[in-house]
This record gives sequence, C-alpha cells and structure tokens, in this order.
Amino acid sequence: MVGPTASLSVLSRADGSASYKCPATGYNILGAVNGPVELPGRRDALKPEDATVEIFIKPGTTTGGVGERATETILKSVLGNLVLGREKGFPRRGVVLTLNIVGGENVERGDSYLTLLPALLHAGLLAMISASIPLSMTLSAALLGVTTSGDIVQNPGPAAAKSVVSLHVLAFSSKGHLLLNESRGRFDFDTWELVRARALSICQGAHDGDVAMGEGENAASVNAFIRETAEDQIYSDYAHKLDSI
Amino acid sequence: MASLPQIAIPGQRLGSLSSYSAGPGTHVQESFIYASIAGPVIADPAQPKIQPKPTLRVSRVISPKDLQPQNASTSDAAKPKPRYNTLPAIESNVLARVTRVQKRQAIVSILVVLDESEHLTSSQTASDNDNIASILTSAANPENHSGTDDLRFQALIRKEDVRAVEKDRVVMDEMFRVGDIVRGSVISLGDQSSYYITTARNDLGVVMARSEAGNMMFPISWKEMRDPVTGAGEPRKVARPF
Amino acid sequence: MADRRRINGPPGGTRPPVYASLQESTTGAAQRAQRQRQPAELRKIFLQTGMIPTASGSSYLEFEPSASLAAARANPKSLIPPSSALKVACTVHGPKPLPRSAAFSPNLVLTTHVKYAPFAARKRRGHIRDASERDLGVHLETALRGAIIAERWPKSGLEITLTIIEAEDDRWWGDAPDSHDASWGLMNVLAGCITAASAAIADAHIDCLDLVSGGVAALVSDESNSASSIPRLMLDVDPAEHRSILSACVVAYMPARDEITEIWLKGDSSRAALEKGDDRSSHEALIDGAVDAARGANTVLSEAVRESITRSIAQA
Amino acid sequence: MSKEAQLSIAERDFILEALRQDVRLDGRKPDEYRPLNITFGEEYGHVNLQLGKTHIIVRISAEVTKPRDDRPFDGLFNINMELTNMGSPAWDNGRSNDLEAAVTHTLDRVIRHSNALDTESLCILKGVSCWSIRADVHVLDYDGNLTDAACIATMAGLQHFRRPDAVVRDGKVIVYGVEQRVPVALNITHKPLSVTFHTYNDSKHVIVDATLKEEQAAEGDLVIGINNAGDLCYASKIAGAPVDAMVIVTKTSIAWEKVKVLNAAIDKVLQADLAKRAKVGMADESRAENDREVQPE
Amino acid sequence: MASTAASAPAVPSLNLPPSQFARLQPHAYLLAHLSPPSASTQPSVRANGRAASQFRVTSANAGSLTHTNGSAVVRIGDTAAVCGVRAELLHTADIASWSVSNASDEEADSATQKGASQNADDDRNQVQDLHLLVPNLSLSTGCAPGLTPGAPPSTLAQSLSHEILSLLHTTNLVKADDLRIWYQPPNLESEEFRNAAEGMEVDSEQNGGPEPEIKAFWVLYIDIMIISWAGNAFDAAWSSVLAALRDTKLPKAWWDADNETILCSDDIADARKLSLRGLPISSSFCSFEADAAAGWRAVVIPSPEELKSQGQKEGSQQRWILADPDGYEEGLCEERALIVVDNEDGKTVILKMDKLGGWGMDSDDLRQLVDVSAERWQEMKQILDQC
Repeated sequence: MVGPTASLSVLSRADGSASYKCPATGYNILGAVNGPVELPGRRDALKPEDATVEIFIKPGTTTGGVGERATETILKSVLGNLVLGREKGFPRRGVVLTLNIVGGENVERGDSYLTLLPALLHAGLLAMISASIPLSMTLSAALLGVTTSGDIVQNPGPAAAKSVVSLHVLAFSSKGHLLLNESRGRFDFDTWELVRARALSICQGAHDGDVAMGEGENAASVNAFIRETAEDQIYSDYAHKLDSI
Repeated sequence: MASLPQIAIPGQRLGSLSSYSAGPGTHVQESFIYASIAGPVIADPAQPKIQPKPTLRVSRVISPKDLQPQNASTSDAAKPKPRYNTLPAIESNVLARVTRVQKRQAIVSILVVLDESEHLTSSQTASDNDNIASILTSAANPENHSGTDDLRFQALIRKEDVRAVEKDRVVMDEMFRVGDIVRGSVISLGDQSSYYITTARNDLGVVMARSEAGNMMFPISWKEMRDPVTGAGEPRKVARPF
Repeated sequence: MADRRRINGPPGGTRPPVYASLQESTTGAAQRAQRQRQPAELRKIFLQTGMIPTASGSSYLEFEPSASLAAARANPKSLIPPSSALKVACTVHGPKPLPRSAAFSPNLVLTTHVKYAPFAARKRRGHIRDASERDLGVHLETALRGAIIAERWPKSGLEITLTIIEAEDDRWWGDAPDSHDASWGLMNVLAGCITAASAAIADAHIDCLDLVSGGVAALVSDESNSASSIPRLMLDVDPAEHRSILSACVVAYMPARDEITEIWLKGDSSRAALEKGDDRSSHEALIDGAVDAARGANTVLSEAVRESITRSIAQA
Repeated sequence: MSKEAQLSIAERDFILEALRQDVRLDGRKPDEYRPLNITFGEEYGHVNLQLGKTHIIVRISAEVTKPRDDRPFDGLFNINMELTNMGSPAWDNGRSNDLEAAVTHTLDRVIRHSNALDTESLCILKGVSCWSIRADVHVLDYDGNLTDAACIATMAGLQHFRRPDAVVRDGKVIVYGVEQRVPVALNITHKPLSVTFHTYNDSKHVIVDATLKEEQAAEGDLVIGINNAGDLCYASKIAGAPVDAMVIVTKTSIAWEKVKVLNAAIDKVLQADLAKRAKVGMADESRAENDREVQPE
Repeated sequence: MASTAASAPAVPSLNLPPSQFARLQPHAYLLAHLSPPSASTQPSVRANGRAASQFRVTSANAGSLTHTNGSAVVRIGDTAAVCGVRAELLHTADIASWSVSNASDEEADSATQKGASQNADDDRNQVQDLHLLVPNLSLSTGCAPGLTPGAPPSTLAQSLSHEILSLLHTTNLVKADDLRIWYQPPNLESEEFRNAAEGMEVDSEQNGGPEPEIKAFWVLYIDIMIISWAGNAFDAAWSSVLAALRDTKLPKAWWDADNETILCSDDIADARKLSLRGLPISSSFCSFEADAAAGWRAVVIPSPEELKSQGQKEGSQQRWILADPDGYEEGLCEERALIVVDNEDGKTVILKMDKLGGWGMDSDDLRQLVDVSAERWQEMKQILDQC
C-alpha cells in the first residue's frame, strides 16, 4: 500500500498551510491557517485569556451542510485542545483553520465523516505547524475497519467503509494519550481493544512485541511521518542558516 | 388596619395609601397599593422620624424569615430559595470578573449583585442571583463562549475610580488582570452598554485572583497578592479581607 | 431551496398522505365533532409554572381536549383526529443586558417570539417563522406591554419565547376551506399564549400591574343543529366543532383594573342577532364575551401563580 | 467584515508612476498575462491552475437528477464559488462577500449564459432524468484577477471532464461505471473566456491580469468575455472611472487575441494529459489489481 | 453543603454563601463537593447531589400529540425534549434516480425489488440514499438563556441533528420495508387480478404475473424540540426520537391506479407500527479534572504513564467521570464520551463509542463506561416499555 504524502507551506497567502494526501482512501486535503488574527465585532469572550480556534471544512464538489458543522465540532475539540491559546499574542484572538477537500469523494448525507477524519486531522495539524501556532503536542490518527470475518483493515475508502461491521477512528498524542475515539457499527469492547492496539502501533510505530507487524513502508509510524514532514520543512526554511554553520 | 394577605399575586389590592406607604414589589393606583409581583406580603414597621406609615412590600426573596418578621434578627437558618433577577443599581455592591484591561479602564462582567442591606452579615447576603438550582442547571453555554457574556451586565472601572489615593499614579495593569474577581460599587448606570463601577474604598477591589502560574493567590497587603506555591507576589488593587 | 443549516428531505419533495375516506362521498365520512359545552362554558385549562429551571420564568399551558377528541383518544378508530387542543410552553429570560447595538433604554425592552413546532398542526409547519407567527408575536407583545411596569427595569431586556407544541384547528378537517374563512384557530392560540406568558412573567418576578389573561368569543352559526340560522354568541369556541364562524374576538384583559390591553376582532359581526332585550351591538357583545372568557382564564392563572409561590415557600 | 490591507499611498503612487513610464511591478507589458500553469488531477475535471500567485482548483462533478419542470429537455449546470479564509485572510469563512458575488456573476454570464456547455446534451430521458453538472471553484491563493483565473480553470475543467455513459432501455436509465464503458466528454459548443482589464491615470493606462496590488491601485475595470471566433458574449464596465469608448473597442480586439492564446494553452495541456492517460490506461489493463482497493492485512 | 463550599481551601479570604461561590468559582465549587476534606465523613458527591455514575431521574411519555404519527416527551432531570414524527409520501416518480440503475449492481437491485431477503445493508442504502429519515433538532425554543429564539440553527443544533441522523443510519433502526408502498400491477390474464388492488402484502411466490413494484415511500420527518435544556441534550433528544419511533403508526397506503396517486386508510385497525431494529440507548459522560490550572496555563502535559503514577503517588483522585452531566458540569468539563449500546440476548453490543476533548480517558475508563451504559440500557428499556 502506498503511504500518505504531505507537504508544508504550499500556499502563499495564508500564514500556514499544508497538503495531505492519503492514496488509500483517495482523499486530498488542503489546510490553511491564519492566526493569530483579530476577531472583529465579537464580545469579550467567556475565556478572555484564551485564543478562539475556528475550523471550517469546505467539501470538494458540493455545498457544506450540517455534516460539515458536526465534523468541525469534533476537529475543534481535538485540534483546539492542542493549541496553547494563552501564549503571548494569542488571548482574545482567533486561529482560523480552513480545510478544503480538493480530492476524493463526497461524504453522503447523514453519513459519518469517519473515513475523512484522519486526513482532516493530519492536514489541520500540519497547517498549524506551518503557521507556527504554539502547540502542546502533536497527534497522529488512524482509520480502521473490522470486516465481517473479524479482520482489521486499515484505511478503508468510502466504498469499503460501507461493507465493514464497525469503523473506528482513533487519534493519539505524540506522548501516547488517546485524544479521540469515534467508533460506529457493531462491536464489543474486546474487539475495540484490539483495534486500539492496532491503531496505536500504526500511529506510534511498532511497540514491544509487535515488530513483526511492520512491512515495507508501513513500518514507519504516522507519528514519525508527521515529524519528518515538519522537519523537512524546517530544514528547507533554515537552509541558509544551516549552511553557514 | 385591614388584615393583610400572606401571599399576593400581581394586581391584588393590599391596602390603602392612607394607612401604608408603598414599598418594592407594589404599585399604586387611585390611592390603593397593589402587588406587582407574586410573593409574600411584608409590612415593615413605621419608623417615627423618616417614615410615619408602615411600608408594604412584596418580597422577591422567599425565605421563612420574611414570613415571620417578628424574629427576623434571629433567623440565621434562613435558606433562601429565590428567583434571580436583581439589576445593578446605584450603590449596589457587585462581584464581577475582569474581562479586559486597557490603559484607561478595565472592563468587567457582573456575576453577582449583592444585597444592599447593610445589617446582614456576609453569609446572609442573599441576593436574587442566588438560586443554586438555576445556576447549576444553566451555566456556560457550551457552544458559544460569548453567549454567557450576553447575559451578564457589562461594567467599566475607569482609571480614576480604581482607588481613592494617588489616582494619577494608577497603572491599570498593576491593579487588575483578566480573570480576577472584583468587588465593586456601582456609581452610575453609565451608557447604553456599560455600568460604571468604583473600587475606591478599602473593602473594594480584587477578592480572588490567579497568579501567572495559575494558582489562587492570597492577599498580603492592600496592593499585593502572593502565589502560595511559587511564592511570587503580584500587584493588585486588593480588597480588604474580612 | 435546500437549507444548509438543516437536514433536508428528499430533493423531489414529499406529499402529505391523502385519506381515501375523504375522496368518497361525505356521507360515509366521520361526523363533525359537536360542542358539548354550554355557550358560556369554557374549556378547562391546565397551567403550571416554573418547570424550566434554566429560564427566569416559565409556564406550560394546555387546553382540555374537546369531548370528541377525548373520545377519539380513549377509543381510537380513525387516524384523523376530530379536533386538537392547544399545548404551549413559554419561557422568559431576563431582565438581561440589551444587545450592544441597542440604544439606551430607560425601560424594560420586551421581545416576544411565537413559533409552532413543525408537527403542531394538521399541515406540517416550516422551520422558519411565517407571517402568522410573526403576527402572533406582535399581538402578544401589545397584550403584555400594557401590563408590565417597564420603568422598573432600566436598560435591560426581557425575552419571551412561546413554543406551540399543538395548535388549534382553523375549521373542521372535513370542511373545504371557505372563501370568508379566517384562521380562527390562531385566535385561540393567541389567547392561550397571553395567559401562558403572563404566568411565566409572574414566575420571573417581573413587576406587573395585573395578571393579564386572554379570552375568545365568537359568533357561530350551526345550521345543522339549530332551528334558526341566527348566529349565536359562544365563548371559547373550538373551530372544529362549528359549521361556520362569522366573527371572533380575542382580548387580553386585566381584571383588577378592568382594562383591556389588546383586542383583535375578525370577521363580519353585522348579521348577528342577539337575545331580546339585549341592545348591545354585536361587536360589543363579542368583546364582552371575550372579556368573560378572559376572566375565566384569569381564575386559573391566579391559582397557578399563587400555587407556585406557596410551593416555593414550602420548599424554603 | 475584515478587509484586505489597504495599499499605502507610497505604494499606490509608485504603481501609478511606474505605469506612466509603461513599467509594471513585475516587469510585464500591459497586455501580458502572468505565467499560466495548468495541471490536471487524477479525477476527470480536476484542474489545478496557477496564474502568477493566484492559485485555483476547479472540480467538475456530475449526478443524475430530475430536469426542471419548465425545461424538460435540458440538463442542469451550475458554477459554485465560495471564498474561504484560505484564499485570503480578508475573507471570512461561511460568509459571502462582494468579490464572491461579482466573480460568480461574471462566470455565470461568460460560461453558463453563453451556453458554452450544451445543456440539451445533458438530457437523458425527457422530463424524467438528466445530468446535473457542477463546477466547484476553490480559491487557494488570491493575488488578483480571480475572474480570468476561475474562467480559464472552469473551461479547462469542462473540457477535461468525462461523465459516465448512460443509456435508456425500456424506460429505465442505466448508468455505466467508468470501468465498464468509456466515459463521455461534455458537449462544449464554444470556448469563451474572460479578459479583465484595469484602468489607471484617467484610462490612459490599461493593463490585463492585474495582481492584487495593481487591482487595489486601479481606478476602474473592464471585463470582456469573448470566444475564439471573436463572438463577444459579455462585456462589463460597472464602476470606477469612465473609460473612453474607443478603449473598449481596442481592448476587445486585444481580448480576442488573449483568448486565442489562452485557449491554445488549455488545448496543449489537455492534449498532453489525454496522451498520458492513454498510456496509463494501457499499462493499467495489464495490472490486475487496482491500488485504490482496501488491502486486508 | 454550605460548609463544604465555604471551607474550600482555595478561598482563604472570603466567606461566601454557596450560591455565590458556585457562580464565582464554579470549578472549585464542584471540586469541593467531589473531594470533601479527608477528615470529614462526607461522601464524594456531585454538586447536584448525584453519585458520579448516577443518571438523573428519567421519564418518558409517548403518543400525546394529536397531529403526529408518533410522538414522545422525554425528561432527563431538568432537560426535556419533545419529539414528533410526521410521515409524508415520496412518490417514486419524484425520485430522480429511481429509474436509474448502475449497470454494475443491476442484479442486486432486482433482488431488492422482489422484496425477498432484505438485509440490513440494502435497507441502510435505500433509507439513506432516498433521504427517508429527516431529523431536525431545535434549540431555538427559549430552552436556555443565550440562545436567540428565531435565529437559524446554531452549530450545536446542527451537530446534534447530524448525530441523530447518522446514528439512525448506522443502527439501521428503521427498516426500509416498513416505509415501502408496493403495488402489484394487475395481471389481466390471471385470476389474481382481484388481489391486485391490495398490493400491500407481497406474495413472493406469485408466479406468472407482473412483478410487484414500489410506488412510493414513507418519509419520516422527525422534529425534536428541546423545551428545557439543562445539559446532556443528546441523550434526551435521542431517547425522545426512539420513543416517538416506537410509538409511530403508519396508515395503510396503496397505489390507486385510476387516479395515479397513493391513497391511505384512516382506519386505525389497518395502520401498523414500525418494527424497529433493536433498542439503541445512548449514555453521555464527561470528565472533570481536579487540576484547574491545567487549562489555565501552558503546562507540560504528562504522558499517560506519568499520569497514572502521579495519581497513585498523591493518593487523591485527579479525575471524575460524571454520567449524564447537567449544564453546570458540561461547562466545566472539556472531555466527553458518548456510548450507544444495545442488548442482544443478554449480550451488550456497542453501536457507537465516541470520546473527545481531552487526554484523560482511555481503555480502562471506557470499559467501565460501557458497563455503566449497559446498566443504563436496562433502566431505559423499562422506562420506554412503560411509556
């Protein structure tokens, strides 16, 4: 299977941006971040000592609706939590993240956004990194399905997701906290624990005894992928300085 | 004196202006006093010099104390179960949270309007804002953080109203920080959006504050509070502790 | 077109079900509900305050189901309800700060808002307020504004929201819409809203001159059961129980002061003949009737407000 | 309600003074477009366009729907553009602004109303079903001349797009997947594009393809919609300083020249992409597995 | 209660009545209740007097609204939801894609048309593809302060509507066949012609005659009005939807070939109830962190292992997971969990499990919450069975 590709700072107007492609599900997401920005015309927020994180999802070939708003709420509770909104210059200001689905199928009415969530999370995170938004940690996410035969499959696309018995999205922080779990379908808790273990090894890399799992490109964890993508950008941004050392 | 009803509802005739004067919760029409809210009827006894007639009022606060006015002073077991709706008025004391500190003023949002009655000790300051049941059910509006502030009255503390002495040397940043809880006294209904509040009294000023490190601080002087964990002091306009 | 903030139905649209019994000759169809009450007899009102603790004040009001509706509920035969009975929930929020954009006001600024639930009436209602709902809001505001002592609450606002969970019919469901038909059910809804809002305001301890209540009277003509076709004056009419309503009147009334704060008269009252010896003009009679109905509602209202105070004292 | 940062007076004067000397900030000639770069995505009708720093993605999609009651023989075609905070920090998410309305209007006039896409060819079964073609314009980076960029990208997308084949059998419509039958190109009747001019110094200086800064310094604009054959399908001079009527005439002929060049550029990349696809298609046939499929592990 | 609050260590200088304390220092107020001084014998309870995993008193009442096919009022403590289900008809002639089939799944389609062997996936597709379920939730009812009545649905209302629709789809609660209106075209050569008019019941063994066809679908408009909102709107809304759907009766409907329309019988004896798949019950939780400072400043967030050892070292509880949070608690907790379970032959099946908004909860907590949700299922089943 072809692994995801990503690059940082692909756009020029936004403060930060990232592109994230997941060939397995066919999704191609562009994320742009502007922040800290003034939020005009707003009243003093309930938390005047904190930044406000706003997220907007723009579907590729349809007009956004309630499904997008629900997904934004989920993303905000995960990504918004990572933002250190009390750092200097951020309180009372806004961090605006726009996610544009530029490749892949539309999510149908009343369908969960689960197949898209990891790509949205990764694109959003990378865009925040690109915009130098202070973050407490990074995250990595995995999409897993459990088939009728009980097999766990990684990254089922929208069509494949319809035939699985249960569908799970898990996101872990770079320190190993479970930041997000969204599970739909029919399953029991033991199945979920298997899914969780599998997701953790995908995100964090092979743990203790699971070394055998890794094969080819899969061996690289999502976490390492995110890190490398960010590091690549830093190396190219600071190439002039590094050269002079 | 005709017998008074124990409970009144709006529009109920309570007594004649010839024998009573009209108090809060009532209105007068054609020389009779009528109730304007629902609640227990209380006749405050006449005070020879200032108020020759007993004052009729309908209480907003429903507490057993009000129902037995004869032992009002001893009813410290009063556990009010009122509805909340007191407006800030001139001279009412309020507790407010600082939402913004600017060079010339601090903006606060009023959380609690304290009862003006001076005789009550602090444990009895039962204002109409006090319905625990209602506070506990409705707190923050989770989806819209600014929503709750729309429900609270906003007020200003101007630089010259911060303290009574050395007014010209006040630096707002050393008086208040965002998030502090301040006790203040309303001095004006202000403009269309804000009340004006003063803290220029010993008992007024910051009553609760967190340090830079995020810990609750305690007051050590009239102008400084200290973080018990880090030991660092921070300047504030501190209210006199009780 | 498609509402981006709501979940939309099929793009091709849907149609309400058509019952076969309506297509057949009317002889076989269900009989029109009959009024079992005396002309001056009111329906019972259930009214309770304070059940929504997140609000400053609240109330819930329900009209007693008509005899036919009660019978249909007890022993269901048809899916078509013979009539319906008002159910309203009311909340009051405030006094609270005025929006920042608003100008200074030395008085309490009242806003009223009436919305039908989509399932409140025989025909599915839209999600966005229509003209009749805005109308109801305006009438309600007039009715309440006259009762509230607004100067006691400077620079603050009071927001009154009524949700109609079940509305009243405008006519019997079996009748074809008539050219001179008006939305008679709306008037019952308004009367109910006034009474409910008044209870919620009292629950919120907002100063009022009096408890204002709503009442409806109408001139109805029931050719089928009366020998003459002379319209008769009836109080608190359920439009589903009458063949034809000529005119109707709703008032908001404060009994302690004998004042009317809102009056709304619809239809043609010129043909009405009153009893012998009654030399009032027919619209006077209508207003008097509506006031009588409002007085009736007021006894329920006073009781409910008194009861809620007694209850909270008992709890204290 | 945010706005693009205003041009400083010095910047404005600089731009105007340079124009007086027939110099543009980036050294272009008045009638010269910025470098145009068009690429196509994997999907049909996915266009990635860069005009200087203005960056746009257009996606074309098709679905079967019911024709309008009053036009049973016509399919549907819509162009949608929603400006987001991505393209410019001045744009608020979920709120439309004047620029969005203006550009959408021009696109609608130039492409849709000129019937560039033959909607009758989208009819499948009279009054029952037809294709609804939708173009979504995503603005990723905004540095002026959104109208022309969106126009070029949309036209390129329409020409690149392939809809699934559909046949009517016994009153039933059967849609064939892309794997089953070769998808069908849309019926493009002509290829209109817009050319936007900006005027300066009492319309003495008129330039095409202004950057954002040049747009901000302009005193008026002029939009010409024209096709390869020289048929004018849209012209607008809505606001700003008056323009000499002769300028419109001369600029229309310049616009025609530009459209021919731009359309040639589109054709070139289209042909290249088609050739590439044909090659990949051959290679694909030899491969049994589609790598989009889920691989149980 | 008053003494607990007033003696809280955080406020050394101010003696406040509990109500003001609740307002000024909500976090400390709830914390003081949950962790009473070790010297005292007071148990750890929430400010509302409930134990951590205790739900509020719940009641449900179905079928009281006249103009609905099914309705219910559900109260969970002070949160109240009214749900009304209205059925309308979607003629297949009005469905653009109805006469369209994909060449690849034509065979599958014709199997569906025969009405035989319905499986859940087919159902989901038709219910979802044709938009047969239309839930919308309204918070613009004055149910809580700060929500402007008459404003378009807020982000929260939109999210809740979407979650309800999404849950209806993933649980396959409503069977597509309950919503289909069949028609058996007359077979003029056959004596079965007389049966044709009542094409409702499809006899799959009918041979020779034309195949029965679907002429229309019932579309269920499910409208939820939150009348009073004191936290946990989702559980109240979902239970009201569930109770209303269980109460829903659809009239008998048939295709009237002469008038080319669908007619219904108003006879209640002909109407039938929906046969729902299972009884998915939702339970919401939120997690309250003892350390208010964590949200206050930029702290180094300990790893999960550090968190565990830290909790053991200090010996005091750092986190409480509260079932069925009220509005006050929701305002103080960032981390939430939502679990939907069903019970099949005594075995708990999880249908949805979400957790987000923090980094505290993990498998151990979730396992416990699933158990709590399973208990809640039993309780809710009783309540719904009685309504």
